[in-house]
Amino acid sequence: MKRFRFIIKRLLSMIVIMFLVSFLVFVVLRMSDADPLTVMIGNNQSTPELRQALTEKYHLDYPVHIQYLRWIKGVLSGDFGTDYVDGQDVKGLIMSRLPITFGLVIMSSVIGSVIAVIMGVAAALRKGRPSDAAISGLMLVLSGAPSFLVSILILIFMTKYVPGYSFIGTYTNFGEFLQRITIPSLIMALTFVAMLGRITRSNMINQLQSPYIATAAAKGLKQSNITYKHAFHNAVIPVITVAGYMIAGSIGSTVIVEQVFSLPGIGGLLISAIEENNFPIVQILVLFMLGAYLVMSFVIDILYTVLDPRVDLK
Amino acid sequence: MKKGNVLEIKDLSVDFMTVRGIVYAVQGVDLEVKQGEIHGIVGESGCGKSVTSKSVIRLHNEETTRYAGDIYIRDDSGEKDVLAMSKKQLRDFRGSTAAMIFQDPMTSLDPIMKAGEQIAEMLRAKKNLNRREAREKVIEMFEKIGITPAEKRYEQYPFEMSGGMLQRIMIAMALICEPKLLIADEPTTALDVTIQAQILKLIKKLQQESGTSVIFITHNLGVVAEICDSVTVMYAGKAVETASVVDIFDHPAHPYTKALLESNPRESDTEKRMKSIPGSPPLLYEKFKGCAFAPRCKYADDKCRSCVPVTENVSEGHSTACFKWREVTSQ
Amino acid sequence: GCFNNTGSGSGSGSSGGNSETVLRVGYTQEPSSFDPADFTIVAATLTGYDCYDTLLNFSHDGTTVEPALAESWEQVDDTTYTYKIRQGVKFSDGNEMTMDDVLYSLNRVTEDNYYMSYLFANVDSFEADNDTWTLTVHLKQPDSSWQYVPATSACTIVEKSVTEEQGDKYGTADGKTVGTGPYKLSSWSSGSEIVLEKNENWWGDPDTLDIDKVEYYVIEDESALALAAKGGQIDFVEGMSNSVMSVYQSCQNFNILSCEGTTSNYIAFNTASKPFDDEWARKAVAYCIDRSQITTTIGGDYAKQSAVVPMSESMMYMDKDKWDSTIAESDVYTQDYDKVKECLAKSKYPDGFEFDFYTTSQTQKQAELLKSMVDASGAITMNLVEVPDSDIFSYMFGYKTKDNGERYYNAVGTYMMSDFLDPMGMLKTLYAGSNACEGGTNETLWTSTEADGLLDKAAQTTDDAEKMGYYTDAYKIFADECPYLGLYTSSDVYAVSDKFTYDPSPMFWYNFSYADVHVAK
Amino acid sequence: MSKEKDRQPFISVRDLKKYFCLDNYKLAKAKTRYIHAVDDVSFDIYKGEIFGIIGESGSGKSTIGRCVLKLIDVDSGEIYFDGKNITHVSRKEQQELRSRMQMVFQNPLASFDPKKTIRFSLEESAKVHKIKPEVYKARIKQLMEYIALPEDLLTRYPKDLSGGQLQRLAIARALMLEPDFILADEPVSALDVSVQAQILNLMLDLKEDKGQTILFISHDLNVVRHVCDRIAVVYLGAVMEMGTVEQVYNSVAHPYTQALISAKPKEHPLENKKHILLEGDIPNAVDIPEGCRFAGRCRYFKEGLCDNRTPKLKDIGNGHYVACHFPLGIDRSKTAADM
Amino acid sequence: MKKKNKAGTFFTPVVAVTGIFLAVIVFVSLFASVIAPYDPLATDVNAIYAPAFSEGHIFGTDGLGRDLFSRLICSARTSILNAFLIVAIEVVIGVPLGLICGYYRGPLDSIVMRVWDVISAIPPLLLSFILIAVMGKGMMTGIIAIGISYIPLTTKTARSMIMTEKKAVYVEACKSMGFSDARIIFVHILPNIITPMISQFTLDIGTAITSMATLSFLGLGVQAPNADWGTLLRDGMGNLYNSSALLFIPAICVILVTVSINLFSDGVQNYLDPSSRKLPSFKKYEKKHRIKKLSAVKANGEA
Ligand SMILES: Nc1ncnc2c1ncn2[C@@H]1O[C@H](COP(=O)(O)OP(=O)(O)OP(=O)(O)O)[C@@H](O)[C@H]1O
Ligand SMILES: Nc1ncnc2c1ncn2[C@@H]1O[C@H](COP(=O)(O)OP(=O)(O)OP(=O)(O)O)[C@@H](O)[C@H]1O
Ligand SMILES: [Mg+2]
Ligand SMILES: [Mg+2]
Repeated sequence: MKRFRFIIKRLLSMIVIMFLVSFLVFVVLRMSDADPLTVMIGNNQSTPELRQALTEKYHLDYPVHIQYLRWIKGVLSGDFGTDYVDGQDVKGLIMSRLPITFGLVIMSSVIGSVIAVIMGVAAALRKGRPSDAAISGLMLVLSGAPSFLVSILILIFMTKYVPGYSFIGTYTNFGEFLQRITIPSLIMALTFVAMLGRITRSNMINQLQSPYIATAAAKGLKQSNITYKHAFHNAVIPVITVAGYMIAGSIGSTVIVEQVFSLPGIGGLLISAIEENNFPIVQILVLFMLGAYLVMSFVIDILYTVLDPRVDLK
Repeated sequence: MKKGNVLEIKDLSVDFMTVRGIVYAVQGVDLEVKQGEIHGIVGESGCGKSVTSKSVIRLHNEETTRYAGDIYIRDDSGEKDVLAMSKKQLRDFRGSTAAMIFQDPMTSLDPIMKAGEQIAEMLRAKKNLNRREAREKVIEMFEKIGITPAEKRYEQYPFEMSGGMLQRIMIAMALICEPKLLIADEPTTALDVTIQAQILKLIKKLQQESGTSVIFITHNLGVVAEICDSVTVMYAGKAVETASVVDIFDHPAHPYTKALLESNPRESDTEKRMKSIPGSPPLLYEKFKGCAFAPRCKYADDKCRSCVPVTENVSEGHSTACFKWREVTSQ
Repeated sequence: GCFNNTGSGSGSGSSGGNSETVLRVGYTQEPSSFDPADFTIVAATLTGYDCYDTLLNFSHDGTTVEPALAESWEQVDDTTYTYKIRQGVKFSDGNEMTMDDVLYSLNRVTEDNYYMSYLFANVDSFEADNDTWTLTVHLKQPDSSWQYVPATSACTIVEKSVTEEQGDKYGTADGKTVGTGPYKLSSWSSGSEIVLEKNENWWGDPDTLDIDKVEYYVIEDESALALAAKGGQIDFVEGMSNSVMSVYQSCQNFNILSCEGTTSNYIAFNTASKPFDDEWARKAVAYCIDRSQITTTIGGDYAKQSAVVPMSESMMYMDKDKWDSTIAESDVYTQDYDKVKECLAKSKYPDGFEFDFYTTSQTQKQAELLKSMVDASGAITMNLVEVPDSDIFSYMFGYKTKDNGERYYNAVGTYMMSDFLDPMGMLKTLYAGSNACEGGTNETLWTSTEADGLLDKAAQTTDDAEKMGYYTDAYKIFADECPYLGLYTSSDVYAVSDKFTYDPSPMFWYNFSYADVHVAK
Repeated sequence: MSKEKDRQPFISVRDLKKYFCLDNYKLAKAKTRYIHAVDDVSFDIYKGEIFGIIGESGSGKSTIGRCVLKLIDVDSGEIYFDGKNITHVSRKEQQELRSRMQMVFQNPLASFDPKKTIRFSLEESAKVHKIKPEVYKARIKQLMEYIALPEDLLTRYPKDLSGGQLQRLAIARALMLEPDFILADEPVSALDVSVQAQILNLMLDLKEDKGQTILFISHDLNVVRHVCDRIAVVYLGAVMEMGTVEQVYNSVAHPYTQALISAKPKEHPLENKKHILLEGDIPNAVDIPEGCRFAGRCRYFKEGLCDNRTPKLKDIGNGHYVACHFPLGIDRSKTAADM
Repeated sequence: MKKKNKAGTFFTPVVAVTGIFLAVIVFVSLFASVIAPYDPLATDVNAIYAPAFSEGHIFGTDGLGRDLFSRLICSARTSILNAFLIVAIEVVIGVPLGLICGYYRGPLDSIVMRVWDVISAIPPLLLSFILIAVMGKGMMTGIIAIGISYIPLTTKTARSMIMTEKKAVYVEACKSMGFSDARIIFVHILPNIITPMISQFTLDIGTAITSMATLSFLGLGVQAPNADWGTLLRDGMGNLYNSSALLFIPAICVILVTVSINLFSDGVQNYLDPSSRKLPSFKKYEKKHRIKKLSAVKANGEA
């Protein structure tokens, strides 16, 4: 019952935030000096009739809040509208690009988190030894290397030394899909390894130094038991939070690998939409990414209550 | 090892490597604990009580700790040298031969594991019980030491319980495998007097029932008087005096013991102003040339400041490390 | 390794047996739609073009027109042309093409203000005779360049029923595309891949088509595209920029083909506002610039220095000698900082001035080089303003202006291709006063009644020599007033895998077809 | 002992209430839960005396002290300081009060800013209260002599000093502004016995030499007995018993005080002491039981009365107050009927 | 207390090497205009794509004949300055805001935190994009956008730290002595919580360099003819095949600098937090400090 109330409350606040932010973004975009009409007319000849027609079609003569309401109503009923530049169906555009982005996010976060946690724990257990220095050093170096550079360097390397490596075109089956996203996912995973690995390590070290670990040792438990059942369990809770937020945030950072590896995902779509002032796409993608983030943080909160009995559901 | 002794510590030194240098936390301590007695260790904060007691189960981080001396412990299968144990032996020995209770029960329990399960877990590892058997045994133990309602308490997490209750859980945990030696490191310091009285009574009762030997660490002389049979007084990493509890109170032979007793406010004191020991205890970054207490001691002379006093017998079962013990006792 | 044999496009062109021949084309852009009304970018030419036919086709050298959907044509008088439409042509969906479709397609361009509609500016009306399958075009005034228009994409024929039914969706990735061309759209994965297949309903001779399937890959980054080509995943690339040229040149299995097209790169000065309303200011800048350096540094191996009037040599086919002499006498702008001083002295800005030069990321390097040349004069300062590729036209065509109606840019660096090889294609587009308006292609806003008159006269003559006279006269005015400063003309370049051959045409823009790509023997 | 009655109280607290809200910022205010940290507490402190408050952890001792010092706002009740109602004072008056009331904390190390030298910490309050440099410099000299510490300690950082030294410096800091009143919140609990005595002696000196008024909070019965003149025993935020040290210790009236005193460990191993063990823990301060708050753990609990009616704090003679339906040492049947 | 035997120092080899390297970089970028052998914008058509280590051009030249070395150190100035600006925005806005929110809590805190929640809900890169979409691309927009995206975390860190620190006894002592809130927050609490944050700020300088370079690389940050490392990388990427040095040298430079910053700030962190320092073995320590060996070591039974 308590949990149910908590869920309802969280969902409500999520919805409120979504509305607020989407409204803000909607208004802010319209405050920029890009005029939707010129965007839509693009290279076509601009005539008063055309302007009139477009204004009517996109309801640009309505006040902003009405425009917003129309738009959000459409979004809620599954109609994302048409974009300004090519007049394409935004929904279709996004849907066709979602698999790649989701694939990247899921694959990179799974691989990245697992490796990060393994490396972090391994380093923590060997604290102060050369192997810890090596692992922590590696994580530091990774967190320093800009991911777009890493992507480019790896791409150059792959095409030069792995003859059959193909990074172009679309995919027709799941195997090809995996193949397209594997390397980019690994590159994205590096960020996870760098960030999460360090957090895992320091959390794990903190936990290993806490009094209850001494108690567990005094009980005569096996070291592995102490490490994994007690220290790890405690250490992993905050790691999960960070991981969750990183996963949600990585939807935005797919941009870079998508760009470099010519992957048809929503990151690239977003960049070009921003460059072209293609507001309908920007709006919906911001909403989408925000939604993903909020859902993720919601999931984390729920997970927290499961993992950590101390969390009080308020 | 002498007969009737459960624990013998001989010339134990414990050094820690720290960022500020080596800490010589314990510098040649001798300690004997007899079968079935409660042996108190008192002394000021930082004098090495906890370090000594943790050494008994070798709980310090092996990488930054160096032990010297011997720790022998006797259980059903005979004498054992703790410092020579392998990891596996150590693991079997911890909890079943010697168990430990810590000062702050709140942080000493895994915050996200049910209290009961933390004990059951130990049973399952040590006694190869299955989940249900372990649970039954834990609940039985809970009932015995007044953790009621036992079934409910088993399911509770540490944060849902009060300090007194948690300390009981700790005690249950320590005693569940019926150890030969129980080390209680200031188990009541964090508790209120009323709860302290409950816990002391409980420990005493359990000790009498099971015949377990107890090392009881405290800095409260009242608690010593209340529950200990014999006492070791520590100062700056050394054991300065060992005696039965009555001897300590009635015939202190070391100036430090004496001063400690005098500075303790007592009901019977009519004088409002109390005696205090001037100065403060030394840091342990080096070994001392002379007696560590010499700078604060009113009996001290040049010899005290330059030579390390050896332990001398004052009477049967009463020994002290002081050149001036005769002077002290004669006053 | 684990990446052997990948992707759907790995079947190579020359693999024997009865497997189909696949041509893998790489390009940095994706067309926005296959609707001929949207064929504004090269990407569309490389994909959508072969799905359609136009009334006529340009000849391979681009100077004349040939029958296509119109079997024959006739100029009835100065302002009337008739076209005999081919019968029995089928759309790729199997429906037969009717005169209705033809009329619909043409009217669609005029009525709906499409990009190409300026080509129909002179059209009075179209008339279709369903029985005789003739199309009659009535012009408002005599126009010698009309003869080429039916070969441009403005006269692409679409199927009326489908187009009307699809509306805005027509030609998009999730809409239908139907045409009469040799190929048809098979699949389109937005953002990455477009596949064309042979159109079995094509009216032409299917045996002339070597390529069974075209796979078009979108690789936004040019270097990545080069990497893919180098890795053997691409067979055909068009329009590589100078910076990646060396990759293709170094590839053993690629041939670089080039053909002088109509692309001219130039600077356009905004003559409607300060400082370039002053012709001496324009000339001062012109004297700062070393065009040969720009040609070699930016244009590279496949560029030629341009005359001051941006027009490629391929458009000077009529009387090459006369052109040469005209250029020689009128083009005086070579880098000379003393001259800059002189011009400034004559101008309203004897102490120099600053101006905003608009550029896109594509031409940024050129802009930087220009800036270093201009700034070296010590008196004139050039400020670079980079705008998105997608925005540059809204500035250039005047859709985006300051509140007082003035345009933002003082000068802009860009390029233009001609719709046909006749000089009119460039001269009128760039210099005509009628184009100096919002939406017009004269981004300098420069007008001269004298020059307009000359161009009008040229349009109404059919005699080549007389035409040349008007052209060269106008040319002299253009060169002297210097609203545009031509930099270099660049050839159309192609990197083609040695498994295929291709013979490029100067009218790439309208003449490109995969029907002309053949499997190498 | 009528003398007591004639004296004017220096500080008096009347019906002090302080509840802490458990759930912050709740949308629905309906079921907000409160910690009843202090519930209807009244007492007087006379000039020049050490008044002790004793009680178990969480009983609200510190909260009372903090309310008196106006460090936290009270929910209801009144506080008089030197005859003036200071319950609700302006910021300016509050600032002035600050210089007249000072505080000494339990953990001396923590009560000094670790990043500042001792001298900085000592001088700062003088500076803030606009005392002239020559005045406070001289005062520091005096105080260092008074607490018997060498002046060169002043340049050190807190972490370089021992607990005993720091606590003496903390007292010196409190004396910098020459306050009329000092709140000492468990000033010796964190110290070792050997140093404890130094601090307690210093407290006694303050009272005797300077006539300082001190509110001394502690949970150590022996310490309180040693230094205080009068004490109040609090339980769950309410005063159970109040009187002079002799009254409370020698003629215990409240069962809780009795239990508290008897829970105190023996002073000598051979002492024969019977502890009255209290059952269970202190109930939490959120759900205060009906009636007497001690009823649940009381040996003399009487159903129907103790769990129904809250006993009032009342004088049982000579300024000895107790809040019990059946005070010890008084005829039981009678007192119950009185009420 | 006579002798302070320190087992760890600030200048570990890693800190020393990275510190010196960073100092050199900062020095070089500060005096870029003096050190640079060429004007970074001066084109020279006679030396196009000069290879690295060729005469006169140690790192070679780009497609316009501009000297890469000069461009590299001049863009270092832009990149580093930008990074400092970004961190300055973060510190100047984030820290005080966090301190005030954490100290007073209440409605202001709730509002600020909600707003920051929402802002940090948008991934930093995306946030930059949105701001760029609104304010137009350019260096200042980039700096502001990245700066803003860093603020929420700083605010939250400062806030959570002050919320812990606020409970410290010395804060209560300050209150009891009648100090003003401003004094308590900025004179007492700030110095105590800023130390752990400093290593975060040094780290942020590294990420700021990368973030800005990413924006410039995507063409949204620093605009031509000005250049930062991102612009150079973008150029280098475009010219990969004409002269790979144009990509690799700036790439190595960026990676070296950011990695150095990370290693350095890690060193700072270790220094500030002694518990994470590596300890020498007893033997080594005693040898170094000439401490006589005590009795034989007896532990670790299996050894
Ligand atoms: N793991 C350790 N590393 C370094 N030094 C330590 C370690 N454990 C204890 N010490 C030091 O050893 C000395 C003795 O500490 P110990 O904990 O035994 O004191 P104690 O007598 O238990 O004091 P308290 O009454 O405060 O618990 C102290 O100076 C302490 O700082
Ligand atoms: N700021 C606060 N917010 C919420 N609850 C508080 C606050 N301060 C005190 N409390 C609660 O009020 C009750 C009384 O606390 P107080 O600190 O006054 O007890 P105390 O008698 O001083 O205890 P101790 O001996 O542990 O110092 C406790 O339950 C405590 O948790
Ligand atoms: Mg201890
Ligand atoms: Mg308190």
